[in-house]
Amino acid sequence: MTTIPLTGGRQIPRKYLPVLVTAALFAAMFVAGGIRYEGFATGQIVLNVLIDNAFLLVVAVGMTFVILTGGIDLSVGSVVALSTMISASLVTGLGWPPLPVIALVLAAGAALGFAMGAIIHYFEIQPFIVTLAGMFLARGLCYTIGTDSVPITDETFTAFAQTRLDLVGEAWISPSVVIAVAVVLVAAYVLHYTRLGRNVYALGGSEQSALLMGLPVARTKIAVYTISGLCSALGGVLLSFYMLSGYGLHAVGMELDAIAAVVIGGTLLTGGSGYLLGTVLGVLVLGLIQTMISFEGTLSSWWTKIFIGLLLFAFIVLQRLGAVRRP
Amino acid sequence: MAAPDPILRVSGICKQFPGVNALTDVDFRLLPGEVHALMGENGAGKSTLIKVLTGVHDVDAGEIELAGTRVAFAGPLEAQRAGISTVYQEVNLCANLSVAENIFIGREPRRLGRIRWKEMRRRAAELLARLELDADVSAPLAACSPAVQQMVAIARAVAVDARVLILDEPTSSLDAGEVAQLFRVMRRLKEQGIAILFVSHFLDQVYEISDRMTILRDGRLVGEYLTAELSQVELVGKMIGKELADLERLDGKPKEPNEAAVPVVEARGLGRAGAVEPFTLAIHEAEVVGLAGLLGSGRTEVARLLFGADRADTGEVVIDGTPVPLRTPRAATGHRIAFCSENRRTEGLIADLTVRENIILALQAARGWSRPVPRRRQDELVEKYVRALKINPPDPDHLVKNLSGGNQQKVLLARWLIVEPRLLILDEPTRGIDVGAKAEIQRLVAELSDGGMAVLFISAELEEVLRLSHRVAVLRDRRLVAELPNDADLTTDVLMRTIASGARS
Amino acid sequence: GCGSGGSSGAAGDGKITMGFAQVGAESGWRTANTTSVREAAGKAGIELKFSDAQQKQENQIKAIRSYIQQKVDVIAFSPVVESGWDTVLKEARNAKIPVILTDRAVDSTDTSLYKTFLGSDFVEEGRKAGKWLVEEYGDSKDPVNIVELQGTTGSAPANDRKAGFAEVIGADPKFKVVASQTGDFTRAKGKEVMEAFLKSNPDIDVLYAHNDDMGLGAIEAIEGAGKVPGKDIKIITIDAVRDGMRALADGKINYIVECSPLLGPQLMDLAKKVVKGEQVPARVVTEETTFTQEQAKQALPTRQY
Amino acid sequence: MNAALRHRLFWPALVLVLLILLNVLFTDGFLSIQMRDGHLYGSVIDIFRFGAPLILVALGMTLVIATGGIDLSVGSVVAVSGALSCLWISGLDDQDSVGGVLAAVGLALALSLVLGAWNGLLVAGAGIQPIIATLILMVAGRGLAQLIADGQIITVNSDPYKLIGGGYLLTLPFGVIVVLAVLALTAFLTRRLALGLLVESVGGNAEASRLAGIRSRGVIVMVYTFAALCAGIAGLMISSNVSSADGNNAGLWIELDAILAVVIGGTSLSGGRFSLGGTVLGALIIQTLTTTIYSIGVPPETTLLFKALVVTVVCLLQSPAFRAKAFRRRGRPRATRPAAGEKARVPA
Ligand SMILES: Nc1ncnc2c1ncn2[C@@H]1O[C@H](COP(=O)(O)OP(=O)(O)OP(=O)(O)O)[C@@H](O)[C@H]1O
Ligand SMILES: Nc1ncnc2c1ncn2[C@@H]1O[C@H](COP(=O)(O)OP(=O)(O)OP(=O)(O)O)[C@@H](O)[C@H]1O
Ligand SMILES: [Mg+2]
Ligand SMILES: [Mg+2]
Repeated sequence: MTTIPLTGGRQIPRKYLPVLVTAALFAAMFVAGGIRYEGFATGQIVLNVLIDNAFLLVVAVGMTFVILTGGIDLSVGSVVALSTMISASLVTGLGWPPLPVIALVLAAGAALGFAMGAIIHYFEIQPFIVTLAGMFLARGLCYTIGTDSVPITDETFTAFAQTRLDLVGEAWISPSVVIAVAVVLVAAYVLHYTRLGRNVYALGGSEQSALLMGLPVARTKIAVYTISGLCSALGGVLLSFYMLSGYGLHAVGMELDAIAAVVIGGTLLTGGSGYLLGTVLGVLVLGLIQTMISFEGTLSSWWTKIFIGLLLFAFIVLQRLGAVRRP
Repeated sequence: MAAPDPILRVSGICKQFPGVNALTDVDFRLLPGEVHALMGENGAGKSTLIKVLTGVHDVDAGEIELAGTRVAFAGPLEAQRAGISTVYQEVNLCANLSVAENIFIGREPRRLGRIRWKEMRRRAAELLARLELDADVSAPLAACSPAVQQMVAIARAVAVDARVLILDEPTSSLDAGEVAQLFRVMRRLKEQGIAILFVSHFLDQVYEISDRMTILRDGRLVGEYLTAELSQVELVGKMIGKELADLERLDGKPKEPNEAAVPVVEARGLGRAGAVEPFTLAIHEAEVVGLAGLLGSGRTEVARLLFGADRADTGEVVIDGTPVPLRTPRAATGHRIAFCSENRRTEGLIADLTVRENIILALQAARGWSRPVPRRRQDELVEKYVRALKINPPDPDHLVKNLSGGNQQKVLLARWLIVEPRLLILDEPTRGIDVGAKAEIQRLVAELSDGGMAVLFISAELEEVLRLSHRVAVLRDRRLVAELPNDADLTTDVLMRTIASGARS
Repeated sequence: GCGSGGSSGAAGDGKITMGFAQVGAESGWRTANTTSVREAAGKAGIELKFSDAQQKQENQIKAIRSYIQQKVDVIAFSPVVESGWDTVLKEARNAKIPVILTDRAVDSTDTSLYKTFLGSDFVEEGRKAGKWLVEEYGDSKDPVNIVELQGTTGSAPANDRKAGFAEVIGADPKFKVVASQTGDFTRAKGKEVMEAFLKSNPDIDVLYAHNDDMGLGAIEAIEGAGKVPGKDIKIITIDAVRDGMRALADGKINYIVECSPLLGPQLMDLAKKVVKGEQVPARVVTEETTFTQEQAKQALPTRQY
Repeated sequence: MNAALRHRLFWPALVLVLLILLNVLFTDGFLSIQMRDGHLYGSVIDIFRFGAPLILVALGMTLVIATGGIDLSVGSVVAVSGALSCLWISGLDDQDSVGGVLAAVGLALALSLVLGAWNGLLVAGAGIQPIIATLILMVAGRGLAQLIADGQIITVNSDPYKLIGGGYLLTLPFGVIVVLAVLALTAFLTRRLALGLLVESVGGNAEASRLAGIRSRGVIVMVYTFAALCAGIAGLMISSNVSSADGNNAGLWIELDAILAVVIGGTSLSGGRFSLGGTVLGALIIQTLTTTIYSIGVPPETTLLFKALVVTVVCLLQSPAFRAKAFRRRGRPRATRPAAGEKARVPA
């Protein structure tokens, strides 16, 4: 009853359906783009989407943890910006070596996430508001550090930014992609094979039940916001590789992109249901939409927005239909 | 028998909620190797005592001792670690997780920190097999009936090595076979020296399993008794504070309904793939039709189809001789069909609203948003049913989530009674309701049907079905297999046999 | 073949393809800039691939990367910020696609990454505004109370226009900036902030707004407070869009520093030269001027935007 | 006194008073209200006047949130509505004609209703999660606004139109009168009629509401439509206030402020109970905060820090859990406060 029969007699559990539909639609979009635009249907296009969105992917992984518990984290975009700003000002401004700086940035992101998680849990304040305050705070700290964009000229950073890892043929990826993929794998392992991960799902299913079942609710809740803070900081580090600059206006509105990616991937905002693979697909879909728009190449600024909206709409409606129609 | 030292002892416990004294100066002790029943009417404070014991609520005053040492648990987690395993009244599991996970979450079998899924499923299947439950352990819990969920919760509680096992109304949604199975498990645990605290409104069950009982009334201790030394009549008297005479049970069989009555609602070949096979069933004016069957036999599905809560794939519903499309509950309420769901927490009440708002909800929904029920009329209706059903506390502005389980059930019933339906579908209406209120509800159903209302009555208690129904429809494996008139020949035994054998015919 | 790339790639028919990565459409100024580029491309017979980054640098980088993938002949873009372009510009150079910067420079030390930079100088605009003020109050000895409406916090024009202005007036201590707040480059915010300024600072002599729109909003606030814009409070703005010029001609604004968005024709000329491989100057400054009230009256009828 | 202390709006109200006191310290005559040109003039009036659009948007948002949804598209609807009305007016021969302005207003509001119904249908009809359903319009709507205005800022010069956001009636800012009217209407619909009960019921438990016979889809479509209507009116106000429509910037991020206002006002984002009074109070706090930042001269670099601080303080003060812990820390014995102490909200 809980499975749908597919051809060939194999059974695919119903819970994987949203992710599968997303994957199928992504493939369809890719093919449609290939038919419409010259030079589109190459493997490098997908790799470019990954290269250009590695930081978003990492941030979205953290967001997935939070959303799975039924929470939300609006601070991620600002924490990304703050991370680039701290990295740039320490590396360029004070001449610190890169590794301690990166460690410091990760610690700062995790600490901010920890603080927000603790406030959310112990003072029973809604995550939306606490993380909105966190968003103001992190962005404000950026401006306090400086309002100008700070270039990063450090060799390690530039080397990392400009390294190309060649794959077969012409295809290549950046080291950031490797990091992002590693983060995804680790996160998927944590979610599916550790107690922390299962507690995250339980918390999303029902916080009250989780409490009565004797699960460590406080620890889990604080942990997911810490993880999200950490992922945002890491996303910020990747973004500073990508941009080689720190700037208070980086990543404005990235929280919405991250949330959209998670939700497009089939995760429920009410928590308790969803997969990391869906999030990866969500990020790829958003990236592919953008790629299609730049291949289109003739859209005015406003048609760009309308077109993004329409693609998003078509995608989500098809995904809904795909996920619901099967008996 | 020389009484051993109690494993759990509480003294002088007080617990107040805003406006309610839930517990006042309660003493209680639990001995190892006994089954101890906690008795009392709805709202007497049983669940609150359990929650105080396990650290869900803080105490205002009083002491708790576990094996001689004073304890104050900060939450269920700590209580669990100290060896107190609890099944709370409402099923408190995570519906999004699989059955196996719900049993093991928090103590999954691991190797080097990695959860061993296969091992976990194997153990879960074993455990359920011991409870004689045949469920797919990797299916999400949400796909299981309340009964299966209840069994899973019990399985979770007995899976650990606990010194104390607390079961708050575990049997309210189980059928006879499952209850027997549960009791077998409880007896085995008892032999191992585990202390079991048991709450139930079924007196027969309490007398079957318990050694000793503690009675609460209005949050106060009435006393502690050996089960063998207290008769049922005395027990009920102590619970409600007056003599049982007031509570005369409905006798025997219902009166014959008017033969010529027209069917109010008739299902013709109504069915839904995966839920129930097409069935035909007519319910007449002034008639109570009982639905009997095992767990998961499809009783709830029948009710939901008749109410339009699920869409039927085949067949039609005929009301007063004309086929009508019943695609939504709204359409059904438009034809004055009412449905009291078995799952009050997820499908019935709106926890954050008040008693008053919950009671008038269906009436208001039928009138639409632009025609509010006048305040005066609300007060009249709510007042009337709060009194008739003895909803406690009788404060219409109390939030429903703060009511005891049984009182919540009464609120749900009141919601549908005030719309004066022509067909009232009651799915397990007496679940979790104390003896007094249960008799009250049974009397009410009989009265309503005498007054011309058609009733579809679903209950896991066959006696209750027999006592109220004019006709009993029997379901088995999601098929309607028999329709039996409730004449002198129909007894619970006959019914049981039909349920057991019907499919083969 | 994949390797051929560069100037001869997509343009088999000899037509030049240009990829243009615009910042966004955040203001009327920007829209005029986009229109100018599009029209000029049409006239010059250049095929234009346009993309809108919605004010985000990462989007611009993505767009440029996709232009490289599409093998355009030349890439032009207006950087959202100065820093952080080296990586993607190197990719362009490796693909042998020349790059032209418009409107704003990048801070890269490696000047071989782009062919030329065409655009205005925001710091200079701030200086021009300051100079007018210094001249206007040349003879007076009284302190001059200035309020400043800044652009979006952190944005390049806001930072530079503030810096250039401060540099010039800083020489004379009688000029005092009594309040400075961001108005996000919009009329609504300009009005709201100005109202608050008017309440908390009774004597304001001069308003310096980082763009016309905020100035126009502030004019409404000033009128609402019962004062006469242009007389009781002198107003200096930057941009010279048509609404601003009209207010200037009406005497409500005192001085506007032009910041011209009409870069299209110059850009197309440069693009053709660059694709052909001709030498171009490393820096091309747009022709810009300043307007007093008198000049505005004359210029108004022929204003294009 | 004790009753006031326990009122759920006590703490937000306290914060508002504190903010106003802060202003009084920094600005002379902050509380003074004068008569100028036959209308009221002063900082307090300004707070109401500039806060009017936010209050409106937040009112609509309150109902959406009460159904357990969220509407991210209100900012775009603000922009669309302003752009359409200004486009229409700028095309009139006589921009001062009342009929023409009314037609523009009607047109803009009609389009807002359509956009709201679109959101509602996506949420209720197609079953798409609200945040993502309204994200579509949030992105595309701003494009639509710019498309209507052709990317330009449309300037109009119309006295009747100016009235909506910048004018005065009976000495009061017209916008404030509109807000009062919409507030009264909302209060009537929800508290006098039964809409409020149905909305709270759907937000509290959607499935149970369906089984009680509530047409939850209808209710949901209605609240999204209403939210868009409120946003449309706010859009008219914002564009009228500066006599121009700015498709790109009008109402930018107003959705976040509106949600913040709703939550500060005590409505839970998970749906259910809502409080209109709380929302108005929340919106006023946000607007006063903005005004405070301008008038006490917080440098732009630190405004966000200041905002973060105030938001955190409001939320902490409002949280019963925080107050309980803060009081306890001060060493008050628990036994003297028997009424508090419910640790987890667990139904029986
Ligand atoms: N969280 C709460 N807030 C306020 N009052 C509560 C709360 N929980 C329980 N109560 C009240 O405390 C009293 C005792 O409730 P309790 O749930 O312990 O009853 P019970 O004996 O378990 O009844 P039932 O047999 O119906 O389950 C009731 O009056 C109930 O309304
Ligand atoms: N073996 C099973 N596997 C999966 N789901 C089941 C199984 N048995 C029952 N269910 C689900 O449980 C729900 C309740 O079943 P049903 O309504 O048929 O039970 P019922 O006869 O009303 O019994 P009760 O109300 O006592 O649980 C249905 O939604 C059904 O899909
Ligand atoms: Mg109970
Ligand atoms: Mg059932």
